[in-house]
Amino acid sequence: MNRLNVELPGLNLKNPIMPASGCFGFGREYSQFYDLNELGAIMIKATTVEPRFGNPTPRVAETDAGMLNAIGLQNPGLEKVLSEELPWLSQFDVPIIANVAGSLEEDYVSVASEISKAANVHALELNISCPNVKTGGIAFGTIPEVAKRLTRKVKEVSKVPVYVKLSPNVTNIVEMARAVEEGGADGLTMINTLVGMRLDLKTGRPILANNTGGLSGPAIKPVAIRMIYEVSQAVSLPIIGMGGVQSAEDVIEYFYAGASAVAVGTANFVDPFVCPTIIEELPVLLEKLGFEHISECKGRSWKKHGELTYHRA
Amino acid sequence: MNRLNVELPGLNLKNPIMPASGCFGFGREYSQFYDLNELGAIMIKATTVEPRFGNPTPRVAETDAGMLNAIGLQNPGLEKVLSEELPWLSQFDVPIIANVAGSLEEDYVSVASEISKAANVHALELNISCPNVKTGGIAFGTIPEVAKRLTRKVKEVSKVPVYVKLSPNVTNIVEMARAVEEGGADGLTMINTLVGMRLDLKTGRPILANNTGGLSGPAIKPVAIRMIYEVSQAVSLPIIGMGGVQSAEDVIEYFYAGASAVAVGTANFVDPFVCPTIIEELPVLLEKLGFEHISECKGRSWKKHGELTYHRA
Amino acid sequence: MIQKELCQIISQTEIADDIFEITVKASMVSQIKAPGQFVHIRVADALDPLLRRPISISSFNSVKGQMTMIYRRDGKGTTKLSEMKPGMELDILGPLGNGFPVEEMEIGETALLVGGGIGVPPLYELSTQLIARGIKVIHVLGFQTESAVFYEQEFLKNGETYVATVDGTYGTKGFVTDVIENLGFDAIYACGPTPMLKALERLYSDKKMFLSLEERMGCGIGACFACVCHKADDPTGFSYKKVCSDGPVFRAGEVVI
Amino acid sequence: MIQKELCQIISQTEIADDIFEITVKASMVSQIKAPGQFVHIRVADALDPLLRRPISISSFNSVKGQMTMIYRRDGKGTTKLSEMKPGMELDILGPLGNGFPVEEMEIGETALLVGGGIGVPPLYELSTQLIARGIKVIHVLGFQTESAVFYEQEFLKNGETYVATVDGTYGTKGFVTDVIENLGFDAIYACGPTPMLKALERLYSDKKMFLSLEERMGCGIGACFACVCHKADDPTGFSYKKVCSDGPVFRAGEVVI
Ligand SMILES: Cc1cc2nc3c(=O)[nH]c(=O)nc-3n(C[C@H](O)[C@H](O)[C@H](O)COP(=O)(O)OP(=O)(O)OC[C@H]3O[C@@H](n4cnc5c(N)ncnc54)[C@H](O)[C@@H]3O)c2cc1C
Ligand SMILES: Cc1cc2nc3c(=O)[nH]c(=O)nc-3n(C[C@H](O)[C@H](O)[C@H](O)COP(=O)(O)OP(=O)(O)OC[C@H]3O[C@@H](n4cnc5c(N)ncnc54)[C@H](O)[C@@H]3O)c2cc1C
Ligand SMILES: Cc1cc2nc3c(=O)[nH]c(=O)nc-3n(C[C@H](O)[C@H](O)[C@H](O)COP(=O)(O)O)c2cc1C
Ligand SMILES: Cc1cc2nc3c(=O)[nH]c(=O)nc-3n(C[C@H](O)[C@H](O)[C@H](O)COP(=O)(O)O)c2cc1C
Ligand code: FES
Ligand code: FES
Repeated sequence: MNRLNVELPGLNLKNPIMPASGCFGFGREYSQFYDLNELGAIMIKATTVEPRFGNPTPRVAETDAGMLNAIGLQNPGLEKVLSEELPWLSQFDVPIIANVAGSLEEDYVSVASEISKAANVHALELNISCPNVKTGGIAFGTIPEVAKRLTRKVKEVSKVPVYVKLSPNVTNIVEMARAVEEGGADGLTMINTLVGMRLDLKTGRPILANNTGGLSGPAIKPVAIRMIYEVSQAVSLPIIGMGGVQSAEDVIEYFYAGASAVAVGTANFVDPFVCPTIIEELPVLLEKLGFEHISECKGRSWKKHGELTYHRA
Repeated sequence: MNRLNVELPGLNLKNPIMPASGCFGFGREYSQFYDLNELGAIMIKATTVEPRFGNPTPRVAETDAGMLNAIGLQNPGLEKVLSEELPWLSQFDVPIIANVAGSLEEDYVSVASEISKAANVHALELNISCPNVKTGGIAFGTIPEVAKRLTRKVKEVSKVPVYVKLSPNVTNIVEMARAVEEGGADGLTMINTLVGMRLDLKTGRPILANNTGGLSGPAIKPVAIRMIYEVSQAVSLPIIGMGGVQSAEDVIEYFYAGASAVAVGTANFVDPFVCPTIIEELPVLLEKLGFEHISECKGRSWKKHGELTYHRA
Repeated sequence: MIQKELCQIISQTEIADDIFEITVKASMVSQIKAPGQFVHIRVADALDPLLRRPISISSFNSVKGQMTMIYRRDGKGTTKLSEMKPGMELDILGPLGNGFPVEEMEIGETALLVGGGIGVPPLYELSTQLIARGIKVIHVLGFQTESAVFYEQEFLKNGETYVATVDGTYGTKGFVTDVIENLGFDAIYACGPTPMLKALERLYSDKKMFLSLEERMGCGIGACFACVCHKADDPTGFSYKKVCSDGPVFRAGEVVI
Repeated sequence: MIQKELCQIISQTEIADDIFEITVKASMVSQIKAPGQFVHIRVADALDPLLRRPISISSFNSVKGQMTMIYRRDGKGTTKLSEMKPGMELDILGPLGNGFPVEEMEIGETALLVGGGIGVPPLYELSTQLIARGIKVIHVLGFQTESAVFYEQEFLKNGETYVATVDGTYGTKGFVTDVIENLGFDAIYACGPTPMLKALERLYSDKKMFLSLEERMGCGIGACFACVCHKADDPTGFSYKKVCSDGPVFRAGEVVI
């Protein structure tokens, strides 16, 4: 019995576990450790029209139960992703979610229209929330109207469902979610990183060359859970949740909050086998908790008892 | 030689270390462990016009490198604070910073005008950022105009300098800081807690009876450092920084970011002696880093080298 | 006086499934006032986990300066604690709170000690002190299942002891309340899950009764207002009691449980 | 092939002030391709600290299946690491990256090995492999001060060894570059602080040279783009090399340091 398969717009997943964008490159490195076919899906590194080198180094810094990164969307550019990375990934029977980034509306639109044609790209993840790019970027992720407009533009050209990745650095996350829903988004992914900073004790200066960076890891999980809890009750879009996921227990907590699938980022750096390990442990944990299928966990934190699917325990 | 004394509006502090509001009650409990005279100041628990019981329990939950709380501003009310708590605290030669809270503008105004008359209250901390009170509360901390207006109203009645406590749950912290500066604030305290949530693995329900709570502890330090870094460059108000401070090193990092004093909250629960320990360790660390006085650390993260006071190391 | 002390672990043993008995050397033992007081344990000299864990003192020896705690390995903290070995040091804050009043009973009277699961441990020291004062004790201990039962022999040494298991794998099948019906006693001392305490309060409102409450804690010393409960005479008002510093033991009817 | 392995600690000793030598049993030793490769160590089976720490392999023994790392106790992670005892297990990811090419030299030629501080360790295995191939080695090791000096004797066994300390408390006063001036050699292999590597590249652009770079890392295997550097032939462009997977050793002039 498969307790883990889930259906999302454009995504027919054998399990709801996928590496988060930017924490798995384009899969090559982790394919040394295990068969990528084990994954539910793969969210590839952000792709922009032109190749990007990104920010100067240092680009990462450790924090308590988290890390800061300011990679700056380094990527080989649309052309190379289409000609090299995606074809390489096509050897695996795993749906790819392409993370689309840019500084201008046109950038997003051109990347989206092209990359969504690739056979193994089953969905797009609109990255309107990267905290590490100076130009424009921020507005897309913090002003509802701008986000809505961008979503609509991208929807017009995309051949596959569009998930919008929300930034947690906003006063009202529900407002942002509603806006992109109105913009025609097929789903949401949340959360991206919180903007944070660390200073060097000896020099007094920021550790990151970019000064600020995006905070990820277990430290942000309570914020992500809260936001998914709020958003999942306010909009009808499926949510791929992320933020500090390290274990099967974390995955269940995300489902309880209202997520329909879960992405794992930073934890890949701590344990390259974290995704397959979680996929292996989930059925055991579900059994222990008394669930037939992981979908039964969805939204338990807020559903009235009546709405809950039968629970053995 | 005193390396730690600092001067802030209304506050002449022997050292810049003080327990954060709500993490130290009104001092009685911690006075069992050490002489409160060792502290630079004390930020007492939020005071409201009427006594408040606060939220139902459970009110706290642990998270990775942090904790969630949803106390709900429980306090004995203005009258009792004036008649019992402040008089008790007056046995110590320590300036008190009174944390003022409420649901309506009038509430803040009445508490501020009364409590600022107390002899040992040297400053007010306007709590416009408590995430755990349903009514009104939120708006004060997230809408610049509302915050500015409240600040002005309180300034009109307060006999002592007013520090406004900023919420990190906003899109643009600088905008909030500027607003309260225009409102006449004498200083800022930041940050209050991030809104977060934890779910119970067994029940699927929120652990906190209030569902969501305020995230504090080391997990939020990078966010606090970043916000203080941004705000200290944008406004000319002194900042009392807080968020995950556990050690003398953390205190220095806050000064580097732009803080003029530092408050310690959650760490008091982990180690009741944390404040005196930090106060004891600071001079040693300053010596090691080559600073004559802690004030030399202030703003090093962003000051041009020319602006930096002489640094031996 | 409350102390924060690095206590050396003397011994640690798993006495039942996931139930551990840990004994430490601690000068704070001299400060213990009554059975039912607890300590707040920091299990890691790091951030994971961050907060202390409240655990009752199940017995102590003033001469040796040692105290024993019995806990269930459950989540992160108690799991880490269970991995610690004799000789290691443990950061303990205590003794905390107010325990069970043993002086409330007269010589010759009978005390009924009711414990549920991890509520059983503090009753052991209580039982020992009561019999030392010439009070007769009857113990009723409730557990989930046979493998979770512990300390039956120890309690038997002190007096009549009845065990109930929810699944009936050992002793009487059912809850402690099912056993109590047929017993005679003058006062009740209880510690265990809230439903159990509620049931006792409802069924034996006529009896003198002392209940030990459980609540999630922050500071453990009365400063953070995490663990408050309403006073029974003002169930919806502002007046309150703190489980950590006013409790954890309250006279039945004093607070809303 | 890169392995993630729980390696048993065989020994750990402080060989100089805050400098520790740790030896572990690891089957991944069979995968080591060249001196200068590194491992990524998880020092806590908990969240504190969260990330792995990159440490060079300073020597290894394929027969015994053991490898040795030498590190400086600095921050959170290395401090925790230094507290670990023989017998304990360490979560190690490795071997990682590309090391120093020993085959680039002919028998009879002289290799100058230049190390600065914690850049010295990987040179030891390199030195051993070079002399095994009949190549003459000269070592120039730079340290802050006398108490930080380590492995001088070990290097002496392999060949001429010069030590420089910044404060002059031991060996030549000054930097490694001050010592090198007077030496004759055919190629340079260096590992140490960036300023040192830059100086060498500037001063000996005519010589064959291999430099081991340091950069803050996330994944350590090439997936996160944390550790990139520009290629020298395209200093402001998009092309790049990853220190963790393309390096840490690069031919001088290959990347911008
Ligand atoms: C006054 C008092 C006395 C106690 N005495 C004992 C005892 O003698 N033996 C024993 O096994 N247990 C006792 N408990 C319960 C014990 O504190 C919890 O089982 C323990 O804190 C769980 O920690 P964990 O790391 O296993 O779980 P985690 O899930 O990691 O705990 C997460 C957080 O929730 C808190 N928490 C979780 N469960 C409880 C609970 N039931 N009560 C209070 N806080 C909780 C933890 O303290 C921690 O802050 C007592 C509780 C209180 C309040
Ligand atoms: C390829 C490579 C090989 C190395 N080999 C050695 C060696 O053989 N011996 C040795 O003593 N050191 C070596 N280092 C440096 C070593 O990785 C750091 O000293 C160590 O990570 C510091 O960790 P910490 O816990 O002491 O400091 P913390 O301040 O707690 O570290 C915080 C974060 O910053 C990173 N960091 C801090 N300093 C450095 C640094 N200098 N380089 C890279 N990351 C850093 C840590 O990895 C961690 O992610 C090497 C670094 C690299 C990149
Ligand atoms: C090194 C690094 C690079 C990242 N790059 C991207 C990216 O290119 N696009 C994106 O949408 N998110 C990116 N993220 C954010 C993650 O996808 C994820 O949303 C976030 O890290 C929270 O998940 P985690 O706590 O499991 O890491 C990156 C995160 C890290 C740590
Ligand atoms: C249990 C608890 C109660 C708090 N109560 C208050 C309060 O009454 N008023 C207030 O302004 N902040 C309150 N705070 C927020 C703290 O003052 C502080 O801003 C925050 O916890 C971050 O600091 P820390 O990480 O050191 O705890 C409370 C925090 C905690 C953990
Ligand atoms: S736990 Fe802090 S008041 Fe009781
Ligand atoms: S550390 Fe991740 S790419 Fe090098």
